[in-house]
Amino acid sequence: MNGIHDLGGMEGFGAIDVESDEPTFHEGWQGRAFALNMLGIGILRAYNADEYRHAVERMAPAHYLGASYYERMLTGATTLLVEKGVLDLATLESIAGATIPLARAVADVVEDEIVEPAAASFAVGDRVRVRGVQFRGHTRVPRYVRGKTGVVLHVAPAFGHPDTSAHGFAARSEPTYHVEFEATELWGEDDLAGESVVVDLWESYLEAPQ
Amino acid sequence: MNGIHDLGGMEGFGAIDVESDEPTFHEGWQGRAFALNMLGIGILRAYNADEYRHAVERMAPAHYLGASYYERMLTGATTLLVEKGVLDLATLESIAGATIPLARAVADVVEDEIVEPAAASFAVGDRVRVRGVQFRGHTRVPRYVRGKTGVVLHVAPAFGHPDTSAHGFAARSEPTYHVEFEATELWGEDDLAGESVVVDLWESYLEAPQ
Amino acid sequence: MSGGDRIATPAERVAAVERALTDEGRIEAGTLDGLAASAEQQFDWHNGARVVAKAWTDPTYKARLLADGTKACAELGFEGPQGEYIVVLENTPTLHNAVVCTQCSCTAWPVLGLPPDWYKAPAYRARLVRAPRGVLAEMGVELAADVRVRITDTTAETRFLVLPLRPAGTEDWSEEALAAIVTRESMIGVALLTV
Amino acid sequence: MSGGDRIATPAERVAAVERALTDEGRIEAGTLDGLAASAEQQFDWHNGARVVAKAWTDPTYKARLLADGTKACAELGFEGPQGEYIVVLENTPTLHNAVVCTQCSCTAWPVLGLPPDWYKAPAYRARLVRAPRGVLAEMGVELAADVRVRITDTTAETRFLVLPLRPAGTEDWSEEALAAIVTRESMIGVALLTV
Repeated sequence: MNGIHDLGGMEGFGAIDVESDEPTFHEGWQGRAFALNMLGIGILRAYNADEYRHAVERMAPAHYLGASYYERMLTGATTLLVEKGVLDLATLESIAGATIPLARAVADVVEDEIVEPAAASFAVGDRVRVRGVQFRGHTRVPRYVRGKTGVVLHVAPAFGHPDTSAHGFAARSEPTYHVEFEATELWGEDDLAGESVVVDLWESYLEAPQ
Repeated sequence: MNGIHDLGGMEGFGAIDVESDEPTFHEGWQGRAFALNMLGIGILRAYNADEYRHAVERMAPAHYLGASYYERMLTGATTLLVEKGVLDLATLESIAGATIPLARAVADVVEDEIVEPAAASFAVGDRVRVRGVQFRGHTRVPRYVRGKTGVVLHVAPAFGHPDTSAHGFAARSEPTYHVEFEATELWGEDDLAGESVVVDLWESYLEAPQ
Repeated sequence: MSGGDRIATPAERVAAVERALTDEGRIEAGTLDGLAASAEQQFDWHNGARVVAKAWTDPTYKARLLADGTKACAELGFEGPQGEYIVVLENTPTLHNAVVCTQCSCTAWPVLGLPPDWYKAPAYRARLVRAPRGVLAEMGVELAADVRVRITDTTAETRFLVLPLRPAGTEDWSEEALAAIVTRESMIGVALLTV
Repeated sequence: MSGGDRIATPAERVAAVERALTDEGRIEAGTLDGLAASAEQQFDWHNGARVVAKAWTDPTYKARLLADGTKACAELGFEGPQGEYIVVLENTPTLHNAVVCTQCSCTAWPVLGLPPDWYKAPAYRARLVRAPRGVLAEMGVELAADVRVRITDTTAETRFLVLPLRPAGTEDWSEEALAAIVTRESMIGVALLTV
C-alpha cells in the first residue's frame, strides 16, 4: 500500500533531533509495549512480523504521524490481538475506562493481486528495474524506487515474501537483492552526483530493464 | 516538495463521508478564516495564491493531517502574515493567551533549482512525459505522475508558473496541458483498464517521450 | 513562545488575528464577517445547476459552454475568483468524468460554490485517482463496465465543471424544474441523477 | 465503543492489555516487565562497539566480519532476533555508508541495540535518502566532495552495521580502549569518530 509509513523522500518533517546518551526506554510503558509485541509474535504466536508491520501501516495516517514508535508498536500489537480473537476490544476499553484506538481494517486484497514469483534471477553487477505494479496490501517496495533502475551489489539468502506472509497467502521465499540506485536516478537532480541509495528488494519486485 | 499535501494515490485514509446538504461554513470562525485569506491575497496583497498554497504545504505533516480545511487555510494565512511582517507572532499569542502553531519555514531553495522554461510546445494528441526532476520548493507536479507518459487532451492559456511565483523568483507564464494518463500506466494494475486520470501540467514540467 | 503550552483553538486564532489587524487599523470591525457573508452568497453551487439545466435545454448554449466554459458561465453572471478559466467536462453514455484536487482543494467557486468537506478531506483527495471506478462505485456511482472513467485532477489554474447526463424521463421538463434536480455532487461527478 | 470519548493514554492501553492477558491466564504478572528487562540487556549497542574494535585490531577477524557478518558477530556472542542476517558496510576514505529504515525502523538489535528515537522519527526516515550528503552534513558528518555517500535502506531481512573509519592517532590503542570511543551513531553512519 502507498501508506503513510512509506516516508522515504518526503519533505517537510523539519530537523533531526539526536538525543545524546538516549536510554532504551524513556518510560516504563514503552518497555512493556515492546515486550507485548515480542510476546504476540514469539510466544503467543498470534501473528507474524509481516502482519505486525502491516498493522502499523494501517493506522490512521494522522494517528501514525502523531504517535511515537512505541505507541505505533502498541497500536499494531493491540490491533492484531483483537483481530485474531486473543483479546476483546470492549473488555480492554472497559478496563481502561477510555477509547483504545486501533488500526484500520486490512484492505480486501486477494491472492491473485500478488505478483507471480519472479521468472528471473539476478547476480551481482546486474542492472535491474523495480517493477511498477503496486500492491494494495503489505509490500516492501518503497514508492521512491518504483520504476527506477539500479545495480545489484549483494545477493542475500531467500527470506519469506512479505506480501504473501502478511496476508496469510501461500508461503513462499525468494532471495533479496541489495540494489544500488544513483540519487540522480531517484530524484532527477544533477547535484546529487556521487550519492546513492541501496534498497533491499525481493526478487519478484524486480525485472530486467528493457 | 514531496509534501504531505501531495495525497494522490495514498492509501489508508478510510471511507469518504459525504454530508448531505452541507452548509458553506459549519462554524463562524471558518467563514472568518476564509475571509482572512481573501483579505491577505486580494486586499492587503501581502502574498499571492502560490505562496499561500506553499505555506499550507509547509505545515508540520501531523498538524496538516489533523487539521480541517479551514484550519489549514488559517494556518497558511497566519504564517504568511507573520513572515511578511504584517503581524507579529508574539502579539498574536499574547492576545490569544495560547500558542499559535504556524507552518515550517520555506526551504532554502535558489532560483537555479527551478527547471528552465520548456524548449518544446505540445499540441492536442501529442504524447508527453512528465520530467523526473523534483523541486524542493513549491511545485504542482503530483508525485504520482512523475516519469509517466500520457496524451494531451487540451491546451490551456498561459498562467503564472507556480514554482517561481511561490518563491518570488522572476515571473514567467507558460501554457498548461491537460494530460490524460491511463490508470494502468500510473498504478501498474491491469484491472484498471478503461480508467484514466487527467492532470493539468505547466509546459516546463513536460518533455517529449524518448 | 509567549503563549504558553496550550494550543489556541482555530476560533481563538482567527479572533487574535482579527483583533491585531483591527488594532493596527488594517481592517475595521466586521470586515471578515462581511467578506465571509458575500463569499457565501457569491459562490453558490446552485449557479452551476442553472448552467447545467440551460445546457440540457438549449443546444446552442451547450455548444458555447463546451467550447468556452468561462464565457458561457459569465453569460449567466457566474464569474470571479477561481472561475477565470472554466472547462466543462461532458458526461456521455460511454464516458464518465469526475473531478478532484489532490494537492489542495481547487474548485470552480462561481459555479460549484466553496467545496464541501468530503471534497477537501484526505480520503477523497488520496483515493479517487488510485481507483477511479472502485471509489465511484463506493460513492454510489455504478457504471457499466464499458463506460470509460476519467478523473480530472485540478492541479493548475483550469477549473472544471462536470455536465451530468440528463436523466431519462425529464424530456418535457422546464429549465427551472431541471435546475432543481441537479446536485452539487453530480457536477463534481460523484453522483448520477435520476428522477 | 464502550470507552467513551476520552482516548486512553499509551500507558493506560498497555496496562489494559496486560491486565486482560493476565485475567485470561495468558501471561503472569511481571511477564512484560521481565521481557522488557531482558531485551534491554540483550540488545546493547556496546556489543557493536566491541565488534568494531576487534575488526580494527584483528585483520583476520575483519576479513571474516566483512565476508559473513552474522557469523562473525555470533563469534562474540551477539546474535538473536533482528540479527539473523547481518551485513557489515565498511567505511573507507572514499566511501561513506549510513543506514536507515524508511518503512518502519528495522535495526540490527544484537549489535546496535533497540534503535534510538531520532532513527525512528519521520524526519530521519524521510530525509536521508532524499539528500544523503546534505542530511549527513546537517548531522555533523562533513565529507570531502570526492567521498561517495551510500545510504542503505533496511527494507528486507538483512540488517546492517557500519564499520566506521578508525580515527587517526589511535594506532597503538588497545581493543578495549578503542571499543570505548565507538559510538552508536558512528555504527549507523551519522557520526565520524575522532580522538
